[in-house]
Amino acid sequence: MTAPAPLTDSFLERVPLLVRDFITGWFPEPIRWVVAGLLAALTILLVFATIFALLTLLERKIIARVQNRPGPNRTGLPWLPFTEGRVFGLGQPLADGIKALTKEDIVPRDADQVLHFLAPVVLVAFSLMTFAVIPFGRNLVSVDLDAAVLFFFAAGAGTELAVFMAGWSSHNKYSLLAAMRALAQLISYELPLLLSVVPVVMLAGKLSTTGIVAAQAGWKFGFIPRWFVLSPWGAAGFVIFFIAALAESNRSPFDLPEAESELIAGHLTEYSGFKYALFFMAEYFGMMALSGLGVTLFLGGWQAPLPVLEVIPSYLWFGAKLMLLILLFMWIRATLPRLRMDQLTRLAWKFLVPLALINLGNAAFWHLSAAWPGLPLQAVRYAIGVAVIVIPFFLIGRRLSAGVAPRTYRYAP
Amino acid sequence: MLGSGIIQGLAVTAKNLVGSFHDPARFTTTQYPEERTKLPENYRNFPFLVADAANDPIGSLRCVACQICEKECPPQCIYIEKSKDKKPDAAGKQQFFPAVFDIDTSVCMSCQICVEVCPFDAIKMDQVFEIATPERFNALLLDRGQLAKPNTYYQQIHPTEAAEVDARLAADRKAGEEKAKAAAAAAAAKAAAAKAAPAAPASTAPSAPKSPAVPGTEAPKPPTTA
Amino acid sequence: MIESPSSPLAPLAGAHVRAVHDAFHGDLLEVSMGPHHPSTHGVFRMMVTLDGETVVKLKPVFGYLHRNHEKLGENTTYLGSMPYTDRLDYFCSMTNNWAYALAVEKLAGQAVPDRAEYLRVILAELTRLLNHTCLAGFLLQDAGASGTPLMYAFREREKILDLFESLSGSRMMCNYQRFGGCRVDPTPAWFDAARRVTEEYPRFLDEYEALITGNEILMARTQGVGRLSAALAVSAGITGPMLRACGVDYDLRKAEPYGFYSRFEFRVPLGDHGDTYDRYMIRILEMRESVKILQQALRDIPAGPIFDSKAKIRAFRPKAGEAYGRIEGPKGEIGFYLISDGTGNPYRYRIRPPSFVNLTVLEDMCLGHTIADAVIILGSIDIVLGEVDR
Amino acid sequence: MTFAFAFLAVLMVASAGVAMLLRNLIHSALLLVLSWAGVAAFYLWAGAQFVAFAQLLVYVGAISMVVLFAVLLTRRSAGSVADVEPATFARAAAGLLAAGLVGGVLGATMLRSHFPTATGEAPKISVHDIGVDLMGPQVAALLVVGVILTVSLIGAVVIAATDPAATDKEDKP
Amino acid sequence: MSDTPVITRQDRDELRRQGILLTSIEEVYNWGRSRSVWPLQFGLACCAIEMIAASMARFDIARFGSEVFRPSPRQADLLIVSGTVTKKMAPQVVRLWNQMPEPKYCIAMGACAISGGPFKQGYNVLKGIDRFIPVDIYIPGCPPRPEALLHGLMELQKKMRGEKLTGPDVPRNKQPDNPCEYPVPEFGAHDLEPAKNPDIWQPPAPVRPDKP
Amino acid sequence: MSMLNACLLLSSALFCLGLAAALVRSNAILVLLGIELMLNAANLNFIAFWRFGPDAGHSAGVMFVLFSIAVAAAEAAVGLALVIAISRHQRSIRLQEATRLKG
Amino acid sequence: METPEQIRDRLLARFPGATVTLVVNPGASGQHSLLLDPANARAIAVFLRDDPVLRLDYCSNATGVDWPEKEIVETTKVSVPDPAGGAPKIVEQKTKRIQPGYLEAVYHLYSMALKTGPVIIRLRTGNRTDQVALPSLTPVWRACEFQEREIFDLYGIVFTDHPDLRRILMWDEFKDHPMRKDYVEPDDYEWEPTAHDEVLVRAKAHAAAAAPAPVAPPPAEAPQP
Repeated sequence: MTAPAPLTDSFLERVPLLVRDFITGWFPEPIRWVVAGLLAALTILLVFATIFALLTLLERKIIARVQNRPGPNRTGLPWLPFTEGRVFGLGQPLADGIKALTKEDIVPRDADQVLHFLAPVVLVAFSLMTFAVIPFGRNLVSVDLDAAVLFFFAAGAGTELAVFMAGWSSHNKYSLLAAMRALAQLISYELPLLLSVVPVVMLAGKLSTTGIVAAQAGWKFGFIPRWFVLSPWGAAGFVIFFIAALAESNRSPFDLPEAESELIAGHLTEYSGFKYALFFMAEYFGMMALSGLGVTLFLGGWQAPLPVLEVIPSYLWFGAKLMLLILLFMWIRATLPRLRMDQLTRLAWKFLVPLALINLGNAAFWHLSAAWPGLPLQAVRYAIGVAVIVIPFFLIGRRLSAGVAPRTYRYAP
Repeated sequence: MLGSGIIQGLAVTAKNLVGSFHDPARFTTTQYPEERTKLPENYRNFPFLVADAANDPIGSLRCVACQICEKECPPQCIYIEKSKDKKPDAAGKQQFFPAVFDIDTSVCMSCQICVEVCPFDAIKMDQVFEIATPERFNALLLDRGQLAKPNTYYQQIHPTEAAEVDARLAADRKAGEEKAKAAAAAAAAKAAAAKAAPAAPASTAPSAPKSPAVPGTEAPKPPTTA
Repeated sequence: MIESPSSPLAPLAGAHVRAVHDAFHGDLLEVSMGPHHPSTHGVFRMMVTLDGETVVKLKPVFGYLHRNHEKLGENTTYLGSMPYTDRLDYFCSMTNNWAYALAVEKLAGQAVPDRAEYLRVILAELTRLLNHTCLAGFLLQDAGASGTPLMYAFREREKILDLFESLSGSRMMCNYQRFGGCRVDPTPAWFDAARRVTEEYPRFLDEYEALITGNEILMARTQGVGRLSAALAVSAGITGPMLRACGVDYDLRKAEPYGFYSRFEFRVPLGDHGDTYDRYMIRILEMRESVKILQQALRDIPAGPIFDSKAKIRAFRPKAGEAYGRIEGPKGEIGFYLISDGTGNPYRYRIRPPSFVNLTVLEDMCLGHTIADAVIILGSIDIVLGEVDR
Repeated sequence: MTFAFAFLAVLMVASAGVAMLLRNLIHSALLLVLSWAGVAAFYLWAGAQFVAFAQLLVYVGAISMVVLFAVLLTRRSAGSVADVEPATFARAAAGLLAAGLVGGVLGATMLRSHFPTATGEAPKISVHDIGVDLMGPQVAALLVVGVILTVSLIGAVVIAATDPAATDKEDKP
Repeated sequence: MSDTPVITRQDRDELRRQGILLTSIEEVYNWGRSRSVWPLQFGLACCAIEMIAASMARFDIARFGSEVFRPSPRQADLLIVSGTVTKKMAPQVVRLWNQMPEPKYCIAMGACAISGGPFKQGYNVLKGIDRFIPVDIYIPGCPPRPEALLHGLMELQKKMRGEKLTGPDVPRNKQPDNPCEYPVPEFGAHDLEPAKNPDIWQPPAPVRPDKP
Repeated sequence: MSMLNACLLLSSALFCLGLAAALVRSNAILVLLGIELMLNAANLNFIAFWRFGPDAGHSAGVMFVLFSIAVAAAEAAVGLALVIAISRHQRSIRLQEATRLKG
Repeated sequence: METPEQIRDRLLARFPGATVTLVVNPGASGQHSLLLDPANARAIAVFLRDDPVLRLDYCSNATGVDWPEKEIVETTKVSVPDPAGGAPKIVEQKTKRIQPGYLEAVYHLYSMALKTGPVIIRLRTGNRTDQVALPSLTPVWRACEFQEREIFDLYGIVFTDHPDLRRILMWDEFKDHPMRKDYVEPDDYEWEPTAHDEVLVRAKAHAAAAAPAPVAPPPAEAPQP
C-alpha cells in the first residue's frame, strides 16, 4: 500500500491515499512503510469496528422491521447537538459497548483458564487478518499479496480453531457440543467454499485479489459489466460461495454452534462482558470479510456497474456492494429456520460439493469457448453454460430433498 | 423445485419489511410511553373503592363493611374491619363503614369477583397499571385512603357501567326517599311534635390522608389518553 | 477476573451436577435441558442422554411450576376456582373456564341459555385460533427461525386478545364463564370486531403458510421426525391435534358434542404420518375449520339472556355427588373431575390436563433422533407448564 | 532478520516441546498448531509465500481440525476428554535415549558441516511460476499426488465409517 | 457525603475535582448501562407470556434496547422473575442469579413473583422471590400488562441512572460487604432449607399499623 | 554459523522432538502428531536449502514442500481414520493395546 | 352403551371370584362408578379394554381421592315395644361409628373406537397408613403412567408393577403427601394483611415459633384512620 495514487484518478478516488501520504510524510523515509502498514491496520480496525457497531443496530432494525416493529429507537446520542438526544437509536451500539466493557468478567472455575481467555483474542485477530488482502478501492489494499486468496482462507481457518477453543475450554456440555458442531461445520463447508472460488482463480488466472478485480474490469457492449457473477458459472459459483459463506460465518440458517433453542448459546454460553462482545464483533468481522471476498471475486470488486457511474469513488462502490451482501445475510436470518447437523453436512457433501465440481467444468467450458465467434454462438454458449449447471441442480436437488414434500390431508368422514 | 419455499418465505419477509414503512397493518407497534392503546372500558386491573363525594373520599365510601368481598376473594387479599359505630350513607341510611379496608395488590389476581359479589356497588375495578415500584410492603399494600376514588373517576373509566350503576342507585335512592317520605309523612301524621332528622350526611369520618404513598395512584385520573 | 463457583451446568443439572460431570467424561453425554432452557416452554426439564447428538434416553422432570392448583381448589369456593383455571393454561383461559363451568354445571344440573352457549363456542374457537397460532410460532422459534414467525403469530394473537380484553376486561385471565352462562354480554360493536378478526384470519394464515409451510428447511426438519403410531397414541391417552395427526378420528366436538357444536358444520383434519410436520399442519388446518365455525356462530347467535336466571353466583352449593366434564381444548381434552360433599367448596377438585398426559410419549418420540429434533418434538406437543404441573 | 529467525525458532521448538510433554491432549494439539503456524511463518520469512499459506491452510485449517475431532471422538477411551496416561518408565527412557542419540548425531553434524550458501538476494518465486512449474515439469508428480490424495481420502472414509452391524457385534464381549 | 461533619477546604476542593470527573464518568456509565439492559430469557409462568408479548411487535421492548433476550445468564443484565416461583424451582432461580455477572438487576413481575400471589397459600409456592434474591422493581398485576412491564423497565432505568459510583448509596455490587454469592436453598424433607435468606429478607413485623 | 546451518539445526531439533514423541507417547493421536512434526522438520530443510542453498532460485525446494504437505494431509487423514477405527473396535487408543490385527 | 349395572353383571359373570360393587352417584351428573377389588383389578381392566362391546381403549383421567377416617352418625328408626303393652313406639336411635379412612384411585375410561363412555372404575386401599398399595393400570393404559406417578406423589398410593414410580411433581427428597386432607403445610408464613382465620392461626403459630420477632419497622407511611 505504498504506491502513490496515479494522478489520472479523480480527487475523491485519491483522498484516502493522499491522507495516508500526508501522515506518512511526517516520518523519515526508512520507516514509512511500517507507518503505512500500521495506518492501514488502524484504519481497518476503526472503520470496521464502526461499521460493526452500526451493523448491529442495522440488523436489529431490519429484523424489527421485518417483524412489524421499529426496533431500537429510543437510545439517541444525548451529547449530539440539535437532535434532542434521539437519532434513530444511534446511541444503542455505544450503550451496548459501554455496558459490555463495564460488565463483570466471569471465568468458570472449571474452565480451561488460558484457552478461555485466548479464544476471543485469537478469533478477533484472525478475523481481522483476513481484511488485509481485500481491495476496498482502486488503490486500497493493505497487502497486495501474490497468493491473496490462499492467505484469506488460511487466516480464516484460524477462526474456527478459536470457536473450538471457546467451546472446549468452557467445560460446559452445551459448549462442547457446539465445539463439535463448529468443527464438523468447518470441515464440511471449507471444501465447497474453496471449490466455488477455484473457477474464479482459473478464469482470472491469478490468486491475487487485485488481479481478480482487474480481470473483471470493463464493459461488454459498453454497459454490461464483465463481473463474473453475470456469467453462468459465476452466478452458480456465487450462490455456492454465498451458501458456504453463510455456513462459514455461522449465520442463520447455519448457526448451529450457537443454536439458542438447542444449546443455550453454544460456545458462547460461558462468556460474559467484554469477551462476549469480542465474539460478537468477530462474528460480524467474519461476515464482512466473507462478503468482501464475495464482492471481490464475483461482483467485480470496487468496479462501478456502469461507465458513467465511475465518478463515484471506487471505495463507495465496494461499500455499497458489501452492504448489499450483508443485507442479504440479515434478510435470510430474519426468515429461515435452522438446519439440523446431519442435514447441514449432507447439504455440503451431497449438494454443494458436486455442484461446485460441475461448476468447475462449466468454467472450463466457458474458458475454452471464449473465442466462439458471433452473437448467436455466444448465445448458445450462454445457454449451454446455464444448462450445465441448472440441470444438475434440479437432479441433485431432487435427490437431496427426496422424501420431503408438501402433503395433502384427509378429513374425518 | 428445491429452494422455492425458501424464496416464497423471503418474499413474505421482504413484503413485511417494506410494508412496515407505509402500511399501518404491518407496523403494529404502539410506542408505549408516548402513545397508548385505548384501554377498553371493561379493562380491569386492581379494585378501588367508590366514594360519592370527591372532596371527602374516605368519609363518603359506599362500602358498608359487609365483608362479602373479603370472604369471596379467591386469593384472600382483602382485609376489612367493620367500624364500631354507624354513619349515614349517601341515601341517608345509617350504615357501618370500613374502619380498615386494605387490599394487598401484591396478591390480588384482578379476578373481579369482589366487584361481582358486592351488593352495594362499592368496589370497582381500576385501570391504572403503571404501579411498578422499588418498594414492596410500603407501596403494594393499599389502604382505604389509597383505594378511595370518587364516583366521577369511576364514571370516567367505565362510562357505560357507571351510568347503569348510577341509574340503579338513583332509582334505589328515589325509592328509599319515597319510602322515607312516606314514613316521615306517617310519622308526621302520627306525632307532629317530634322533628325527624334525616339530615344531609355530615362528615364526621377521619380526615383523608394528604398524599397516598403509592406512585401512580396519587391523583385519580383516567389512565387512558387515547 | 472473578471466579464463579458454578458453571451454567448447575442450574441445568440441579442436584445431579456430580453425576452429569461424571457423564461428561464417559461414553455418553448426559445433558439436563431445563428447567431454564430457551426451548422448554417454561420450566420443563428433560434429562437427556446423548450418544454424539443422538438421544438415547430422555426422562422428563416435572413439578417446577407445581402451584398446588388442586389443593387450592379444594380450599376455595366453586366460584373462587374459576379465576384459577385461567392460570392453568394461560393461552386458553376461555376453554379452561368452559371446561370447569361444564363440569360444575354437570355436577349441579345447571342449564345454560342459548346465547351463552353460542358465546362459549365463539370464545372457544377464538381461543383455538390463538393457541394454535402461538404454537406454530413457538415451534418455528424452536426450529431456529429468529423470531419472525413468532412475531407474526403474536401480531394476530394481539387482535384476539383485544377482543378478549374488551369483553372480559383482561387480556389473558378472562375469568369470563360462570356456572349457568357468561359474565358480560358483548356489545354489537364487539361482534363487529370479532367478525372483522374472523374475516381477516384466513389472510394471515395464507401469509403464514407462504412464509414457512413450504419451506424446505422446515419440511426437512419436521417430516419423519417424532413419529407416533396411532396404537400408542390411543393407549397413552394422547388427545387433541396430536392424536389426530396420528390419524385417529377423535374430536370431542364431534364424538361427544358438548355445547352447541352439533349445530355447526366443520371438518376434522387427520394426518397420516403422525410426525412433527403433521402435528404442525393439523393445527393449521384446524384453524381454518375454526374460522368456519366462527363465521357460522357469529352469524347465527340468538338474542336473549346470557346468564341463567336460576343460577347463583354466591353461596353456590351443589348437592353431594361427583361429575367429570371434559371438552376439546386446543391442546387436547381438558377435563375437570369434581366431588361435592354438599358444602361450598368442592371435596375433590381434579384437573385432567391434556399436555401433561400428552407428554407421556415424549421419550418414545425422541429416541433415535438428535437433540435438535427433541426440541422441536417437544414444541410440537404443545405444552404449557401451568397445566402440566398445575 | 536473524532476530525474526531466532524468535520463530524458539517459538517452534518451545511450543512443540511443551506440546510433547503435556498430558492434556487438546492442549498438545493446540500447541502443535502453534508450532506449525511458526513453521508457516518461517516459510514466509524465507520468502516462500505460497508454501507458507498452503502450510497454514492445510495444517491449521485442516489437519488440526481433524486431530481435534479425532480427540473428541475417541475421548471415551482416553478416560477423559483430554488426559493421556503416562507411558511406562522403560519405554520412555528408551524412546528418549533414541531421540537423544539421533538429535546428538544430527546436531553435531549440522554444527560441523559447512554447506555452500548463496550470498545473493532471496530467490523470488511467484504463484505464476509455481503454476507453470506444476503444469510443466512437475505434472507427473502432481497427478500422482492427486491420486494419492483421492485414494487416501476414500480409504480414510471407508476406515472411519461406522458399520453399525460390525460395531454392534464388536461391542458384545 | 452530606453527613460528613468536618470538611476542610482542601478536602472540599479535592472532592469537587473528583466529583466532577466522577459525575461525568458516572453519567456515561449509567447512561450506557441503563440503555442496554439485556434480560435473561427466562420465563416461569403466565407472566412470561406477557413478557414475551412485551418483546413482540405491539409493544416492542426493543425500542428500549432490551430485546436481546440472552439464553445464557452470563450475558444477561436483568433477571425478570416472571411468574410463580415454586419451591422446586427456587434453587435454580437463585443459581441463575448467582451466575449473572454484576451489575445485575432483578424485576419481580406479577403477583406470584412478588409474594406468591394467588397461589400464596400453596404448599409448593415460594412466597416471594425476594426471600432469596434482592428485587429492584416490583410490578404488581396478575399478569401485568406488557405496558406495565415497560413501565417497570423504565423505572429500573431511572434507578440505574440515579446510581452513584461512590458514597454510601453505591449499588449492591460495589458495596464491600456485599455477598456476591447468594446461598442456594436445598431441598428438605418438608420445605426448602433454609426457607429464606435472613440477610436480605427482612419483612415488617406482623403488626397492623393502623390497628390499635 | 551460517543461516543455513541455523535452519538445519532448528529442523533437527524439531525432528528429534517429533521422534521422541512418536517413540515415548503411547497415545496414538500423539504419535501421529509426532510424525507430523517430523515431516514438518523435513520440509523446513527444503525451504532452508531453497532459500540459502547454493542453487537458489530453483523451484524444486518449494515444489517438494508443496507435495510433502499434500502427502502429510493424506497421511493425517488416513492415520486419524485408523485411530478412530481402532478406538471404536477396542475402546482404547493406547498403542500397546492395539495388538490384534483382526478388527 | 351398556349401563354400569350391565357391566357389573357381566364382570361378575366373567370373573367369578371378583367383587365388583356399583357406587351410586347421587348428583345430577348420574355418573355411577364401579368399585373393583385390587386383586382382580388388572384382569378386569384388560377385559374392559379388549372386550369388543366395550373397547374402553382410552383412559382419560386417573386420580386419587383421600377419604380420611370420619365419624358417621347414623339415625335408625327402631320400634321399641312399649313395655306397657301398647303400640310399639318408634324411637330414633343414633349410632356412631367410625368409618375407617382409605385412599381411592379413580379412572375414567372411554372408548375412542366406539366413541362411548365414560365407565368409571375405582380402586380402594385398605387404609391410609400402611396398606396403601394398588395394582398399577399403566400396563393396560399407558396414559396412567404419569397420572399414577402423580397419585403416588400427592396421595402416597403405591402402585405395584408401575414401570417408573418416582415422585413427579415434588422433589425427590420430599417426604409428605400434600394432597391428603391431613397434610400440614410447612411454616413459611409471610406477613399478610388478612382477617382469614386459618391464616391468622398460622401467623400466630409462626410468631410463636420465631421467638425473636423480625426487626424491620412496620410500613411507615400508612395513614392512621
